[in-house]
Formats: sequence, C-alpha cells, structure tokens
Amino acid sequence: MSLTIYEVVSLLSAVIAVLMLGSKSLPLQVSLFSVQIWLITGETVFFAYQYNHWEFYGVALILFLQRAVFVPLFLERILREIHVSRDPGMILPAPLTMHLSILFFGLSFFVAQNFPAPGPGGIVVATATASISHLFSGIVMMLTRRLALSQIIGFLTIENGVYLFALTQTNGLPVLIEMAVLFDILGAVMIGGVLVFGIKRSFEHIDVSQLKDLKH
Amino acid sequence: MLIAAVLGWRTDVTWTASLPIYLAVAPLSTHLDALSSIFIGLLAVITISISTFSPGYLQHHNQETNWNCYWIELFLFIIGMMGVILAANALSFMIFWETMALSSAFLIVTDLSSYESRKAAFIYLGATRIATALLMTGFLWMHSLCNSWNFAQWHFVAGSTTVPALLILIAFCIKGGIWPFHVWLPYAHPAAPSPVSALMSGVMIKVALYALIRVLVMGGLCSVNLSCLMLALGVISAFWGVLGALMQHDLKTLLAYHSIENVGLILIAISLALISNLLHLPVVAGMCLAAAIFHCVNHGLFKSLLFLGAGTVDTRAHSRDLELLGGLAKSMPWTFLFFVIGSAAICALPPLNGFNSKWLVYQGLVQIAFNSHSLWIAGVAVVCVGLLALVSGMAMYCFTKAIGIAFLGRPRSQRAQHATEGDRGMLTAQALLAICCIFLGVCAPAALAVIQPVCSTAFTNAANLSLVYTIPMGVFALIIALLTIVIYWSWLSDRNGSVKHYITWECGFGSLTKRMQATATGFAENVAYTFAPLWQYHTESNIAGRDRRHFPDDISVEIHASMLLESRVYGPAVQLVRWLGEHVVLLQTGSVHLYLTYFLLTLVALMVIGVLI
Amino acid sequence: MYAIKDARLAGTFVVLGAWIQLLSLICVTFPLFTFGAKTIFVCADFFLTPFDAAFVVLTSAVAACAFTHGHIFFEGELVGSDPPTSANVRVNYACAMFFVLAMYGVYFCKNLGYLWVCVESTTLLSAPLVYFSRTRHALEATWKYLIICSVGISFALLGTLFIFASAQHGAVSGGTLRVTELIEAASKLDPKLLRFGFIFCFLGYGTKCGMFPLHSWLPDAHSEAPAPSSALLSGSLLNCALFAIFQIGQIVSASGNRLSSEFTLWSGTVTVIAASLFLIRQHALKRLFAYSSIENVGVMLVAIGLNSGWLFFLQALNHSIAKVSLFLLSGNIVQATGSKSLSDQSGLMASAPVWAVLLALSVFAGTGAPPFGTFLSEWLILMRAADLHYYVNVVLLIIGVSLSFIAVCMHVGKVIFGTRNPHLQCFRPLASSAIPALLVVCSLFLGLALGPLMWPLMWGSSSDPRGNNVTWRLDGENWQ
Amino acid sequence: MTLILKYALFILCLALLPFLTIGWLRKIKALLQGRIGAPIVQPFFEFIKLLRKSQKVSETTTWIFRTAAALNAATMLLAAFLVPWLSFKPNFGGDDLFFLLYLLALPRFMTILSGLDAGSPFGAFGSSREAYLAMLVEPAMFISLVALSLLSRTTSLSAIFDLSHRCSLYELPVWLAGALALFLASIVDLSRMPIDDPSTHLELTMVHEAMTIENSGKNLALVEWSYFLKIVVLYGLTAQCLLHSLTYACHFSQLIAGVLSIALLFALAAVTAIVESVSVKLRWRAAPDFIAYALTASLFAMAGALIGGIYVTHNL
Repeated sequence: MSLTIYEVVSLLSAVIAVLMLGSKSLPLQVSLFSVQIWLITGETVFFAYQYNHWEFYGVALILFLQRAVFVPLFLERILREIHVSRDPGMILPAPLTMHLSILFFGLSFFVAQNFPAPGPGGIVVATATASISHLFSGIVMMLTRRLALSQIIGFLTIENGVYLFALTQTNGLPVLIEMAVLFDILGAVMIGGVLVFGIKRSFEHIDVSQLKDLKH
Repeated sequence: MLIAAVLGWRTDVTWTASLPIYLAVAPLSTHLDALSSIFIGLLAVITISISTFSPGYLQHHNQETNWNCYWIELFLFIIGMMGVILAANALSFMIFWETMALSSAFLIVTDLSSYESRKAAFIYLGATRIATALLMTGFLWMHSLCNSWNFAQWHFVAGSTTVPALLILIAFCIKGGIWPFHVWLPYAHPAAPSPVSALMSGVMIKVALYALIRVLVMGGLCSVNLSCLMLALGVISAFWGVLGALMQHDLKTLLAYHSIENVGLILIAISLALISNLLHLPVVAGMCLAAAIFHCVNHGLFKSLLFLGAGTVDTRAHSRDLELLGGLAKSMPWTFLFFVIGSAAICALPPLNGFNSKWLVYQGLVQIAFNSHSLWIAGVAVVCVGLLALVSGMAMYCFTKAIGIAFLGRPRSQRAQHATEGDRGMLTAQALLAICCIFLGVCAPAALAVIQPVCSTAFTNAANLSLVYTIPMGVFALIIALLTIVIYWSWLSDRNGSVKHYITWECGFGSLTKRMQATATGFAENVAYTFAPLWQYHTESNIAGRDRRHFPDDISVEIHASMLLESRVYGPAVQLVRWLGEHVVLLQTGSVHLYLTYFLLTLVALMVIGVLI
Repeated sequence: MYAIKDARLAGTFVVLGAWIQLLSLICVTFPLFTFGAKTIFVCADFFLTPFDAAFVVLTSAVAACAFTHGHIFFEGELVGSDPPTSANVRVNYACAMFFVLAMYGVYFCKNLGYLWVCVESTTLLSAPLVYFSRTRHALEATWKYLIICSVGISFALLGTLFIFASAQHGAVSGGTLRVTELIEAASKLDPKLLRFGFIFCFLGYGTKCGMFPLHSWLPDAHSEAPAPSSALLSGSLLNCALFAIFQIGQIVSASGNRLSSEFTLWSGTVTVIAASLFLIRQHALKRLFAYSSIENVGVMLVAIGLNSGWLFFLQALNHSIAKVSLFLLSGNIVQATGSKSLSDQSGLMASAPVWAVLLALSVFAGTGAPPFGTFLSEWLILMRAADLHYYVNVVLLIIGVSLSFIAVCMHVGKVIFGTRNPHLQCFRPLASSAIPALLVVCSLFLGLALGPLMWPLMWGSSSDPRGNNVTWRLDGENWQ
Repeated sequence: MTLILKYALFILCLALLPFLTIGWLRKIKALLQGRIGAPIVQPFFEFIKLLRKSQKVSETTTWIFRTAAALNAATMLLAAFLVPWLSFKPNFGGDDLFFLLYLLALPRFMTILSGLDAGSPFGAFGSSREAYLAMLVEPAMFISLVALSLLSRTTSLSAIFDLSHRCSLYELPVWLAGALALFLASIVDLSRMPIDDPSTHLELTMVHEAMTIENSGKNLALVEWSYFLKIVVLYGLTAQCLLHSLTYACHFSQLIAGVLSIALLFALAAVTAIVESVSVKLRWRAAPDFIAYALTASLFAMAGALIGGIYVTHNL
C-alpha cells in the first residue's frame, strides 16, 4: 500500500509524540514539540494547497505563530525564569511510558478501523490512528510527568492530535470555529503558565505530584 | 381544631388549595371525615394540655435553649400532624409527613448542649428518612398501578398491590415504632422535652397508624400474608415493648417502651379487622377496627398523661432514674394521683378507658375463635388471648414498679427529698387528661357512637357497637366507689383516734435506712431472670471480705443487658455503610496524576464499549 | 471592572449590573414564556428557545444573587484578618462578569463548535475565581481544575469533530455543527462516528459537570473558591456542562440511537450512589456541599437520560437555588469561624440562630426534603423513570438520595447543634442572611406552587394537567 | 317467692361461706397433722376481733395504703355478686369474663402498691412476687375460661355456666381440663402451697402475707375478708366446672345442684388442705414450672373445645 503525504506526516508526528515521552529533559521536549508543529503546519499548508481552501493558509499561519513560535518561547521563558531544566523523575520510567504509548498506538489503530470509509477528504485509517495516538501519548505524558510544564506540553500534544484529526478526518472545520479553538487553547496555555509561576512562588518547585493537601 | 373534629364527624369536608398552590402533578388537598376527625380531636385535646403544661416545664429547663424556636417548631409539628391526618393525596401527605418528621427531629434537640439528644435525633432522623424512602417507593408504585395520587382511588385488592402495600406497611411500622423497627423510639422519646415526648408518643405514632388505616384498611387491603404479618409483628412488639419497659429504670424510657407495646396492640386490632374481613365476618371486622381506633385515642390520652407526669417529676425532682426517686407521693400528691390514674388506665383496669379498648380487642379475638371454621385460626386467636393476658400482666408488673419505686416508700436521694409539687399549669394539663381517661372509661358507649360511622364506612354491615358493648361500666364504677367510701368511713377512717402512726415494721432490727428499700432492678428481677436469653441479661455479683460468707466487707452486683437487634442487626448494617463511605473517599487521594488515570481508564473503557456495541 | 480602583465601588457596580442584566433578560425573554413565541433569533448559530431562555434567566439570577451577597462577603474579607488585595477582588469581579457572559454563550450557541468554545472559556474564566485567595490550597485546586477540565474539554472537541465528520458522511454536504440541522438530518448521520462523537463529548462535558469517576476536581475547586464564586460554579456552571450533554444527547436520540439515554441514565445513577457514599465521611462544610452538588448532578443526568429537558431544568433550577444559598451561608460561617472544618463550627444555633435556621432549611431544600422544590423535581423524575420502567434506577436513586440526606443532615446537624461557639463573630449577620433567606423562600414557593408556574412551559397550556397523562410540549419529549 | 328465697340464700352463703370454707380448710389441715384444731367458725371470730382492734399505720404510707383494703373489699364483693360461683347465684348481668378477670386485677394492683407503700423490704418482696405470679398465671386463667366459653359461643359467664344444657361427651374433657386449670391457677393466685405457705411467718419466703405485713387491726380484717371472698369465688368457679362435668352422668334438679356446688367447694378446700399437708413449698425459681401445668391444662381444654366444636359442626 502506498502512503499519502498526510499519512506519512501524521504518523511521523505521532512517532515524535511517542519519542517525547522518552525524552527526560524539558528543552528537548519543547524542541520535539516544535518539530511536531512544523510537520502539522506543513500538512495544513499542503491541505490548503490541495483543496484550494485559501482560508486554511491563515489557519496554518496562526497555528504556526502560536505553537511553533509563541508557545516554545513562552515555555523557554518560564524555564529560564524558574531554572528547571531536568525533570525530577516521573511516575513511570521513561521507556515504560514509551511502550505504554505504543500499546495505546495499537489500541487507537484498533479503534480507527471502526471508522467508516473515506469521504471526499479521504479518511484513512493511518491518519485517524495517528491523531488518536497523539491523544493517548498526550495523556500518558500528563500522568507520568511530575513537572507542571510537562503537563502543559502533554496538553498541547493532545490538542495537536485533535487538530490533526480535524484536518484529516473532516475536510476542514468552519474557519471561525478553528480560530476560536486556537485562541481558547492559547488562553489555556497562558493561564497554565501563570499558574506555574504561582506554584513556583509558593512551593519553591513545580512538582505537581506533591500537590496533595486537598483530599477526601 | 375541636370544632373541626366535631364538624368532620357530622359531614365530610374536602378542601383543595386554590390554584397558585399546586404540587406539580397533584393538588394540595385535604379531606376531613369521621376517621380523621377523631384523630384531629385527639390531637386537639393533647395540644391543649401540653400547651398549658409547657410554660411551667420550660422554666426549669436548660438555659442553652432558644424558646422561640421551640414554640415555632412545636407549631410546625402540630401543623404537620394535622396535615398528615387530613391529607387526601399522596403528595400532600408526603409534604406534611416530612414536615412532621423534621420538626419533631428538631424538637428532640431542644436541649442543644446534650449529646444524647443529638444522637437520638440523628437516629430518629435516619429511621424516619428510611420510612420516607419506602413510602416514596410504595406511593410511586401505587401511582403507576392506579394512575392516581388520590388515596380514595387506591384499591389494594389486586394481587399486584401486595408489594407496594408491604413497603407502605413497613414505612408506617418504622414511624409507629413496631418491632423490629422500634429502635429509634426508646432513644427519641426520652431525649425530647416531656411535652414533646407526650405529643410524639401520644399522637405522632398514632398518626402513623392512622395513615395505615387510611391507606391500607380503607383501601380494602385483602392480602392474607400481609394481615398475618401484621398480626405477628403486633404480638411481638406488644410483648417486646412491655418486656423492655420492665427492664428500664429511666421513667421516660420505660414509658417509651410501653408505647411500643400499645402500638403493637393497635396493630393487632387492625390486623384482626383485616383477617376477619377476609373470613367474611364484617361484624367482627368493624369491632376490631373500632378497637384499634379507640385504643389509639385511649393510648394517646393516658400515655401523654403519664409523660407529663414524668416531666413534672423530671423538673421537680431533677431526675428520671427510678433508683434515685421515691417518696414523691408525699411531696407531689396531685401528680401522684394523676400518675396512678394513668397507670391504672394503661394496665387496662376497669373502670378506666384502657380497659374498654382492650376488651374490644379480646372480644374480636374470641369472636374470631367462635365463628371461624378453621381449627388453626381459632387456635391462634385463643393463644393470642393468652399472650395478651401475659402482656397485660407484665404491664401491671411494670407500672406497679414505676409507681411503687418512684412515688411510694421513702426518698432514695437528696433530690427526691427536696422535690416540690408542679405548678398550676402542669397540674391542670394532667387533670384534663385524667378526666378524659375516666370519662372515656365510664361512658364508653358515647365514644363508640363516635367511632361507629368509621366502621360502617370501612366494612359494609359492620357491627353496631352499642349492641356489642354490654358492660354497664358506669353502674359498676358507682357501686365500687360507693362501697369503698362506705367501708372506709365505717372502719378505716381515723375518727375516734383508732389509727396509731408508727414507723415501718423492721423486725425490731433497728430503724430502716432508705437503702433497705427495694430497688427497681430488684423488683423486676424475676422477669429479667425468666426472659434472660432475650436480653442477654446476666449479673456479675462480687462478694468480698475475710469471712465472706457471714460478714462480707463489700458486695457489688453488676447487671448486663443488651439488645440483640441493635448489636447484631442494625449496628453491623450502619457499620457496613460507614465502612463503604470510608473506603470510597480513599479514591480521592489528591494526586492529580491519579485523577488523570481515572480519566484515562474511563476513556479506554468508553472507547472499548463504543467499539463493541 | 478592573479599571475601577476601589474594590467596594467595583462591587457595587457589578451588583447593579447583575440586577439590570437580570431584569432586562427577563423582559427580553418574557414573550417566550407567555405568548408562546418559539424563538428569539439572532442567527442560525445563535438563538434562544424558551428552554434555553429559562436557563439563561436562571444563570443571571444566580449571578445576581451571588454578586449581591459577594459584595457583603468581600467587604467582610477586606476587613477580616489577612485581607486579599483590592486588585485580587477586582480581578475576581472582572473575571466573574466575563464568566457569566460565557455561560450565557453556552445557552445561546446552537452550534456545537461555538458551544465548545464557550464551555472551554467558562473553564478559563472561572480558573481565576478559584485562584482568588492565592493560597497553596487555592493554587492546587486551580491547577487540578484547569488540567483535568482542559483535558476533558479537549476530548469534547474531538467528539464535536466526530459529529461533524458524521454529518459530512452523507447527511449534510460539507458537514455542519448546527444543532437544528443535525437534529433534522439525524437519521442520515453516520452512526459509528456519531456514537464515538457522543462518547467523547460525554466524556469531556461529563468531566466538566462532575460525573462520578471524573468528578475529582469538583470538591477542590468548589471548596477553595470564595463563597460567591463557588455558588456561581455550583449553581450555574454545572448546568452549562449538563446543558451541553443534553444538546448532544438530543441529536443522538434524534438519530434513533438509545445509547445516549442509557449512558446518561446509568452514569447519573452511579454518580448519585457514589456521591452519597462520599458524603458519609466529610470534614469540611463546603466540600460536603460540593459532593451534594455531585449527587444532584447525578439526578440531573438521570433527567437528561429520560430525554425530558424540562425535568432537567426543574432539577437544575431547584438545585441552583438551594445550593447557592448553601454556599453563601457556608461562606458566612467559614468567614465567621475562620475555619473550614466542621469540627470548629459547632453551636451555630446558639451563636447565630438566623444562620442556623436558614442553613437547616437550605439543607432540606438541597437534599430534596418536602415541602421544598427539589423534592418535587426529584419526585417527578422518579415518576417519569417509573413510567418508563427503569425500576432499578428508581430504587437506586431513592437509596442514594435518602443516604445523602441522612449523611448531610448528620454533618450539618453537628454544625447547627452543640454549645455556644466562643470564637464565632458574625459580620453583618442580617445583611449576610438576606439573600439566602430570599432563596429559601423561592425554593419553598417552588415546592408549593410549582404546577402553575410550570404548565405554560411544560404543557403549553395553563390548565390543570390531571396527573401525568399529558403530552409535554418542548424538545420533542413527551410523556408516553 | 322462689326468687326472694334465692336472693336470701345467696346473701346467706355470701356472708357465711367465706369464713366457713377457710375454717374448714384449716380444720382439715389440723386433723391431718394430728391436731384437733380450732372450730370451723374460728375465722369469723378472728374477723370480728380484728375489726374491734385499732390499726397501726406507718408514717411512710400514703392514702394508697389506707384505702387499698376498702377498695379491695368493695371490688371483691362486686365480683362475688357477678361471678357465678354458686349454681343458685341470681344473675345480675354484666358478667363478661374479660371484665371480671380485669376486675379481679384491680384489687391485685392496689394490694401490690400498698405492699410497696410502707417502703419496707418485705412488702416489696411480696409485691414483686405477687406481680410476677399474677403475670404468669393470667394466661392460664384467660385461656381456660375462653376454652369454656367456646362451648357456648358466648363470653357471659352466667351463660357459660348455665346448667340448663347438659354436658355432652365431647364437652366432658373440656370441663375437666378447665376445672384442673382453674384449680391450679387459683392455687397460685391465692398463693397457697406449693407456691406459698400462708401459715409460715418467715417474711423472706412469703408472698401474700409479706405484702400485707404492714396491715393491722381493721385494715387487716378487711384484707383477710377479701382474701376469703377470693377463695370462695375462685374455688366456686372451679366447683361449677366439676358440676358441669358431672351433668354428663345425670341431670340434677336445682336443689341438688346447689348442694353439690357447696359440697364441691368444700371438697376443693379439703383437697387444698391435703396438698398443703403432704407437699412442701417449691423453690421460688421452680414456681413457673408449676404454673406451666395450669397453662398446659388450659391449652388442653382449648384444644378439646376446638376439636370438639369442629367435630360437632361436621356431624350436624
């Protein structure tokens, strides 16, 4: 079988997402994340080109600015501000999380097979698998990493997956909604960052696994 | 309210609230007929008496309490009971039912500082909520069967109605304090202030039985099993209640247990009515129903009389523990007199009202024995007669204990020594109730004439009660009174100084101390010994000293008694729920990672479901 | 709001604004409830049916109450020990305003995409409310709230996309997210995608409304936020999320798939049971009420599962009223005792009888004891469930509701009774109990006079419905 | 004419029989113990003597103690007028069996209270035991009488004990068992041997005597008298049962019936005397076992009545 450009790219970014789980140092994660974004943006552009959805160039642009430019810078800044470079360990060892997410890769493939035959946009199992596995690796990241920042990154990974799905499984959401979604997520990241600062200020660390006072 | 009662007895009155007030699917409507008017009358009388009693009682009560709240809650409580008595459909019933329950729960905790009353209130609240839940289920069920909320249109004839009927029955049993659902009662009634316990024990548990009559009996319940179940429960609670009363030495707890006994009696009467209706003996059925209603009224009267007496003792002698009382007859003669009247009535001694209703129950039993063609039914009826005899014997035992230890003999403590008579309001209230007891005892036919229409509506061609009840009680009462007076004046009265006062005889051993009197425990020991297994009753006596056979230095006896029902059934159940609660909260550890794991698991589960469906 | 430098003044403005808003909304939506007008139409994506309008009015009423009480509350905070900075208070006000607007948006949007955007922005805007006190606990609560809800919400977005895709497959060329169009074309939607769409949305919005396994953030957020904000969260935010679930459930059940109703029904039942078990062992007043909100959410989920929107609304209405008053009162109590834990708050009846009585009444109102409104709505829901032969659920619900009633009464009883509490000084006891009193009266009114109020909405006729054999009008649900 | 005669005769019996019966009982006992014993009318003299004496009353006591004796006497008198304890007792109506049983409970209630009134430990012992015995014995009383009432389908004693209809075969066991039950129950109720020994004066073991230990003089006289009345009423009732079972053999004229009923009354007293002289007092804890016999007999009576009733209805 021959892989379309979409499949190649999505699978690639999915793999990167899995790799992110393996990486221990935050800067590496951030850079991997931005690579992901490059891929996805490229895909968007290609999509826009292929179907002459001019507005999607705009979407791509915003996406690029937001996630490939702003977010990494933002994260870098936070890192600089609060001098945390290494992850203080994680709930599960890195390799294990990778294997776990590969497992979920399989599960998402299993799920993706249930989706109906491709519509005009060309739904293919591979892309669906890729996007769903994004979600899973995002969550796995969030629940294995102790650092608040990694959780934000995980969240963004999830969002990437969702976006990828929107791009490949549907031939384009209404652009307005697309925009709104993007801005919402931006807001989420911003607030997250602010909170990270807050945590740093009042706990002298950003290890969220120690935030356990509120129970029962 | 009295007016309403009279009115209702003459004619049926139905009132439905005007439009703005409407309970979503059913109007807020009330219905006043002969049956409800009787109970309204009872409520009215007792309300009057306790409202005359309360002020005097409250003066000597704990200062922590907020009396405005007390009066408001009392008002709500009375309104609630009235509403339950008058409610014509399920939703109105639920509204007033819960008002009654909640306000009474608050009344129990009138003494904010005491831990016991709080505990009692919680137990009561739990019990009553369970009752409400059962009621809700039963009512919804009946609604889906009868497609109406009106009690008038509910018929429990079909077999499909047995289960909802059972649920409703259990709910009312819980509220009425029938064994084995009586556990809340001995906590709640003593903890409440005496006027409230008078109201609760005198009216509230009767309201539950009223509801039983209103919903099930008037609904023509004809399920053999349920009727037999009611009979069994009634007999057990009659026995258990009086046994418990004998074991108690707290005056109000004792009275509370006695309420259980009397409620059992009433339930017996109701079940007999149903059974005899099933046996096609409408005459007997009417008689038994009359017995039930009459006993409700009577018990309401003398039980609240006794509770008020206990309240007076509590405020004036500052103790309810029999072992600390004694000799109160001297210091509070009127209370003593009323208490004796109440006790005689509750022991069903002629010519007081307790006897009449009990007599009707006996008559119902023997009539069933006479007219049923089944050997077993007749046998059971006669055995029930025996059991009731036993119960009334125990009741006499119990109340001679209460009077004898609390009022007679010599004071057992300083408190009892310095007791004073209750004030005028308290005495008036008790006098009113005592007079009602005597009146209903002597003029039973009048009361029966009031109850007659109810029986006639409940069962076609029911008995004509005036023909059933043939004892010329008035005449006999007169004869006994006259003879007593005559004999007393001719011989016993101290005219020509024929009476010499002297100390109690003590075998010439030396003057008796107050500790040489019988204790309540000792007085009831025979029964405790006989029924020891039922109460896990055992004593540990310890006699020590050098020559312990002849000159023991110190003697101590410990008595242990516990209720199996609480220790083996309810306790574990509560423990189980608590255990569940304590282990469920362990899910909430506070770790965000764990929460995300929950999320992931749910996600996977849902996806799998989504794939598989 | 932030621009106004004086927090107190800002508060006053907010309060005025809230009440004006409420009045204007009532005036605008008046025709919907009376003259049988179908909709207030803005555009294809934004319009109000009477159903939504009811929710909007409810939300703004809740907001008005919360703000009015909040005015007094924050004054108390400002005069109390370690007062918050005026800036915090003003930020709080500002966010609260936008938060409320976002919630209106949820009800206005008839487009799943915008619906999603609104719900997500409610999360973002309410996070600062939770973060108000800037303490470690507040921070922790906010973080959990943000993280868990955002993740959930992103899945809701995925679900929305699925629905969009399902619309693209044959139903509507180019796909649509407009609820009306989706409902019209429901039968042609691709079932598998729709199913996954529902599952993801259910998961996402379920997280937001505190469905059982996903409720974990709720007690923290509700207990850490200042009282007025927790009132807003519990009284109106939960309704938003539930409303979203309801919308999607409408679409799915319109496509003739019973999955959605079964799902919702059972999750609701489970939630009720779980919450009632959680309630047994609690140590803090506000957490207690938070769990009781979860329990009520379960009941509402059941109502949604029964496909009857108006029961859902009734429950929401009654719950909001009771719960708002509860949270406001608990705010007063926490402020007065300076402690969150139940053990330090006993003896309220002796110290502040007015609060005690109001607390007791609101607890009864909140846990569904007659004669308060919640009882009737729960009763109607049970009745409906029984009519549709969901007997198991009925029994479980009754068990759960009774259990939670007992549990809550036990805990609150400990607060109300007991000897006088020495270190409890009330800040303006009467003024601070005005709003709760009002709410309790409303709840009582709803309990006793619910029928006439609801007929125009429920049956479209203001006549006595004669029991339950009546066709209900709206949202295609009716009593069979 | 006969009516007046009847009344006169009854009044006479009511006046004399109580004293004579107890006297006779004591006489037999004395003879069995090899003594000559006091004359049969001795109790009457003692009664008169006591009536002349003044009474000593403890200061601890209340009006209960003072009035109890009078009330008991009055109640017992009324009971004696209502209960058909003699075949020729004129019928005054209102003789419902439940009413009468509860009427008999009234004096017991008062006696128990008066026993407690003086606050003396002995009185308390007596009262407690009396209450206990009464509690245990009442079922037997009730069931046996109800069993008899099953025969004539009515609860009016005079109708139950109406001699006009002869006892059939299936009624015979009922009457006999009923008689046995009643006799045993009366022994307990009158606190005679083997439950209680009235002739001993060891306070710790007594029941009735201990209860009335404080009474003296006129008061005691009345107590004694109502006790005598109780004896004749209860034994008389038992005698009536026996009389009925005799009617199975042959029909009696009124005269013979009257004579027989008095004779049987004395016979029962004699039996009591014999029992009291040959048996020893039971341990207190063993009392329930004794009462169980009474209960069993009454249950036999019930079973007999029921089965017999079924039998008859099927044969009709």
